[in-house]
Amino acid sequence: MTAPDILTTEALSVTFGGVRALAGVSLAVREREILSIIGPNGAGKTTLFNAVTGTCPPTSGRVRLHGRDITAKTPDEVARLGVARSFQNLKPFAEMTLLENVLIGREIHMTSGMAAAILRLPLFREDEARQKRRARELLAFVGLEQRRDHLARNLTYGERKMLEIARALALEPSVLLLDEPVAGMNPTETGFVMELVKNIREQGITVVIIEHDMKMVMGISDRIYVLDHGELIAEGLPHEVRANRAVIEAYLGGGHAPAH
Amino acid sequence: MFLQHLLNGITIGGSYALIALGYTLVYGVLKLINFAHGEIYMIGAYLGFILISLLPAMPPFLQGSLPLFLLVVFGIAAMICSLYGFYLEKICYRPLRGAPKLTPLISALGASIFLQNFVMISMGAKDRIFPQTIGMRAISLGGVSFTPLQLTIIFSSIALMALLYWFINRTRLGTAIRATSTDPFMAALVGINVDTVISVTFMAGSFLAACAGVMIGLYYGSINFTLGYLGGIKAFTAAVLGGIGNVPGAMVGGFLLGIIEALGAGYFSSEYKDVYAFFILIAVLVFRPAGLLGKRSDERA
Amino acid sequence: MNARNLRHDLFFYLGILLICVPFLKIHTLYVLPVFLGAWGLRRFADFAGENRLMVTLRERTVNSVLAHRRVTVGLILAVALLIPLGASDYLIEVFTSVILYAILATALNITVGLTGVLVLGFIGFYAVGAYTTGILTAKFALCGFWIALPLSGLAAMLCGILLGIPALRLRGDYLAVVTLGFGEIIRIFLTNLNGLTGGPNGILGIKRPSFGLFTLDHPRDFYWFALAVLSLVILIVARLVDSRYGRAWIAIRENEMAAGALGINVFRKHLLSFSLSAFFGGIAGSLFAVKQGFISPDSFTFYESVLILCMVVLGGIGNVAGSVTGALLLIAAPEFLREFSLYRMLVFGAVMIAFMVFRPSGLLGSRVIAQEIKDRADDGP
Amino acid sequence: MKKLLVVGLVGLAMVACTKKEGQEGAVIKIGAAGQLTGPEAVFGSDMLNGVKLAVEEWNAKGGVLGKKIELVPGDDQAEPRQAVAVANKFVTEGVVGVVGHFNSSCSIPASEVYHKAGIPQISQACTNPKLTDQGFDNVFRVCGLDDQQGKAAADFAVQKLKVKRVAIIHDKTTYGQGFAEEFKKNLGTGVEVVAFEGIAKGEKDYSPVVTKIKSANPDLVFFGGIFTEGGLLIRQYKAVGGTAPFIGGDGIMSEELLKIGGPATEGTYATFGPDTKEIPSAKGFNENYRKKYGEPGVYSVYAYDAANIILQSIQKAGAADGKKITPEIRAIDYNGALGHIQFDAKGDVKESPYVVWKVENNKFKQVK
Repeated sequence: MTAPDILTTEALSVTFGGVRALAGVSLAVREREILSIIGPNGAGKTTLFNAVTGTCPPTSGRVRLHGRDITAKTPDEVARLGVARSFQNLKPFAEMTLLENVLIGREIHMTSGMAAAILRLPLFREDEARQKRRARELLAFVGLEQRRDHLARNLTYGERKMLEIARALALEPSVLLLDEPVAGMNPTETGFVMELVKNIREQGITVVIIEHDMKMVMGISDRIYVLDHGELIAEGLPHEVRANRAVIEAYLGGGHAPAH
Repeated sequence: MFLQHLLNGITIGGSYALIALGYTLVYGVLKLINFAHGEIYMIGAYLGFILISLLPAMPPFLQGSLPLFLLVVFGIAAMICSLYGFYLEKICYRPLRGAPKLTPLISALGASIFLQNFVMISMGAKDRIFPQTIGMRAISLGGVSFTPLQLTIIFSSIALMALLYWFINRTRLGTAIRATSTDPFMAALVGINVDTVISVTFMAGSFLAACAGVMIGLYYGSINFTLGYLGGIKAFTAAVLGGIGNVPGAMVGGFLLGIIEALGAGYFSSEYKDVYAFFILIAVLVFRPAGLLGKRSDERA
Repeated sequence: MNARNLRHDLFFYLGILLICVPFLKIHTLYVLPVFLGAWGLRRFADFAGENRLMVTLRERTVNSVLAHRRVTVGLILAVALLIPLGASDYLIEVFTSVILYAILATALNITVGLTGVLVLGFIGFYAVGAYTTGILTAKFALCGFWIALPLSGLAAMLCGILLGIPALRLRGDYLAVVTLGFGEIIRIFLTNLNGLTGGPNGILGIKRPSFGLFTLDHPRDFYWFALAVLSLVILIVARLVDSRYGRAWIAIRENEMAAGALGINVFRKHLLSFSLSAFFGGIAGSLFAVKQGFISPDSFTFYESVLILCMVVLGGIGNVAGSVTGALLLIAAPEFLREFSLYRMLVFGAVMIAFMVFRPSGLLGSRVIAQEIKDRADDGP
Repeated sequence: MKKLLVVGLVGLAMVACTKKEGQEGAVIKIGAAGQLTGPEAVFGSDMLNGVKLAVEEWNAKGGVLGKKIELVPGDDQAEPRQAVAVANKFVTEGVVGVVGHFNSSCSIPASEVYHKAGIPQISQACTNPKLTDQGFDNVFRVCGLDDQQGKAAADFAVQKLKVKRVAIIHDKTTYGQGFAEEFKKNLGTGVEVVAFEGIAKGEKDYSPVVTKIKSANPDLVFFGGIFTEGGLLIRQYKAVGGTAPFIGGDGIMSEELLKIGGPATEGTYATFGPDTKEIPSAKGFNENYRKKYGEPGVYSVYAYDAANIILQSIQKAGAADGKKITPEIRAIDYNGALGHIQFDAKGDVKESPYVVWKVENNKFKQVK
């Protein structure tokens, strides 16, 4: 019996003044699955993430998490419900240290109130210590632990991508949406990220990835959806999608034999 | 009585509109409120005062005909004021072009205070009084009385607005300004020198503010270095009322605000005259930031 | 300095002289030394920037100061406590004003410095606090100072929330102008509500606070009381900054969208910092009312708001110690240079521009610079 | 380095204040406080010159109690916080008597500081009754009060001009509004107040107010405030076709009113003290003042007399100590430039003759 759906969209569409970025997309993400969404540039992949996380509310259609309707929720409500995301164009808190960046992710799990913070009560100290410990674990998980007190501004491009993943994991999400996690990375880094994603899935987190790097997509995805011009044109296991005529035409513009 | 209030409102509304155009033009191009624009208006008024008090030293043909003399005064004051606008942009805004939102605002605030005190120290803190040159005799027509000066102010503000409208929509430079305000990045790509466009926008805004300053000086007869502070806020309210960034909007907003203030103070209570402008400002910003004519765009935080 | 950009500079400065002539007439020549000074300063600033010696000097001192933070704070507190013993009543009065403005600057810093939101009508909260105390203790004598003080803070906080709810949804410069409007509306209402606020005559005879029989009449006693309040405010703000609240605020300043995606309710955090600022502004207002004994609308003008903003900017945006230094410089210095009082605001304006262009992080540098230098130190040679 | 910078500065301030203020007792210090800078600086300099003249005359005759008199000027920039700072500065520098503060919103907070320090204060221009209502024994004034000035203006309007409909405007300052309320109180029943309007000081456009006043067609328009707003109101009132004459107080008694208002100010009335140019006792003062400082301001003579009263009281008290000087001032029977001056229990001048002036062909003339 296949695992129950954790996140589904029903006829989701988004239009920006006449331009239909998403046209009636309905897809289902199964629990503890690694799902990839691929498609040529401008196919509406990031718009899909924005619509799901409430960053830009959809014009029509429904988004459901564990069956509950979360369409009208604001980004912070969606995050609090356990859906974490990373951004295509990186958004680290440049003027804050790595530890502080991840601690922002821990914010919704913190319990100490203002009075406790001001009076430095034990409740506050324990809460902070606990969260800092968890944050350092996450930094270690992505291999950035020893530079925890450095400013995010001084990180390399690859390290910033890792920080985004650590920050998103700090929410202890049930679903992790990764927007082009390995774009611009060399093969060794890509391999590291692939291991990371597998690990995340081991911890019980469902992962949805938008990616162009076919080696990664084919390598670790359980299932793949293909988007083109805002519409779903294919769905299935990696090898099925690779052989699908419509997908090839979308990517290569028709008239080419599938690459073996 | 209503007509009299209306006439008062239109007269003051004309100068609000001229100054508001400065805010709208700069906002269009830089997406930034030019806090020091009120002071350019005040400097225009003082330049008008300096030039008019030089009347005796002027060549005879100017002394003879009043309209010609006034034209010369408006011209020179506007020219110098546009240079002030140019330097304001070069010194306070250009170095901060990419900086976070807060820094140019504070730098503009500093410029506003600097200019106010520069004029206060050089021209003295006391009110400066315009010599009585233009006919002040009140003519009354059907219960409404007005002076020839009021008429010249209303017509010249409309003429200046028409001039700006022509400049913005019919000249090459005007098109460059409009292009830059819609999308500075693309404008640069197609070869428009964005820096010169921004300088020209500041100079055009200052030109109009200077004319408004000279008009206000003539109409009220006495000016003071704090003229720019309240005038600036009122004009900004007019610009936002009409839809910040929208040129016709600033014109409509200016006249509208002038009339609302005149009627409000006339019929309710004049003690709260300034409060009306501030309430309108806050109400428009909160409920309809795009203003009356502006296009809906994501002005929200 | 090649020829082309020398010619450019020449035209640039000549143009400025030209537009100064109508106002300064023959005094325009005085402007020349100012330019030479500015030009020289600019060259020195570039030189100091690259020169190895200057940079390491700055780094070493910041390191030493950061290393034994406790000592420096203790030292400053000791000096502040001893001042009244040696100083004349006039100087104690001046330093009490410094303390009041330091509270205001620290309060404003929570909003401007931490969440990056420019508040221009901040004096409105100061006025609400002062008038609440004035009305409660003197005009209608409903309660003593010790009840009026918290109530003043709460009244200002309420205004902060009422203003914040609509205003905080707006973009930066819009929000700044709305708060400017708020400050002006408060002042106009204070001038016109004669029954409640005494209108232009203000409120008289506001008593100094007293502990049982002992009242704080002597400037020295009031100075220590104000110093205690300032230290408490700084302690609270510093501890909040070094907690989840401070981090959330700075994250919002850095990048609202990313903060939202991490589950932070951006609007509520903005409102929290805004109302906290307003609360401490109200407390400072209450102290001002009992210190001066008489309040009238002309003490709460727009210039006061600008003065406080200047302190925050000068001291270092987001840096608590910076705001206190800013208050010290901008209130104590003009008192000693009374004869230059005419040029006071002119210099403030120029300083604000200069700092924004050359050193946006202010005198003491924002928290970031210190942190960065520590980083480089950790990396080793 | 930065935190040390802070410590250094604070330390410097400490050192600066530990050295005692100059040598004690060799000089007697008199304070003169007012707005020496800002839009109304002209009132401040008039006051300062008046006090300077008195001090120089006494020093020429060997000072007082055998000691030189030193004049200490204080600039409150017409702002309450600065006024308190100036008052404290005087206390620290050992000033024994103060002439000043010009406007009420400065004089009142400063009077508390002088009261605590026991230093006598004589204001030359603060006409708001609240100053002496505070019950401080060391606070006096040589100028009239708003209630006396209000009554004089009301009596003139009712008895001389026989007006039936009056409009009242004030500039919402401590002085302007207080004066307008006193005028209204003294109008009595026969006169109808057709308008009572406040305007914002520093504004330029009063056309809405003057239009409303014109439509109420009053016989007389009262204005409580300073010449700047006064001139603008008169000018704009005539511009919208208003015909009733204006009446104001000492605030509008200045050449500036005629310049701002222009020809429209013809026929404007104003209440003020007797013409110091006419009273015989002020002849000496006018000549000496004109020699040193040019045309005397409206308040120079008041400041001159206030300084003389303090110095005469020091001489009678035999000691430069505020506590001893104050009773002497209270009991003084002084004949000076303004004529005969005595103080009542509260510290106000017993009788201050207010007369009405009128603008005739662009000059202020006393109405007989």
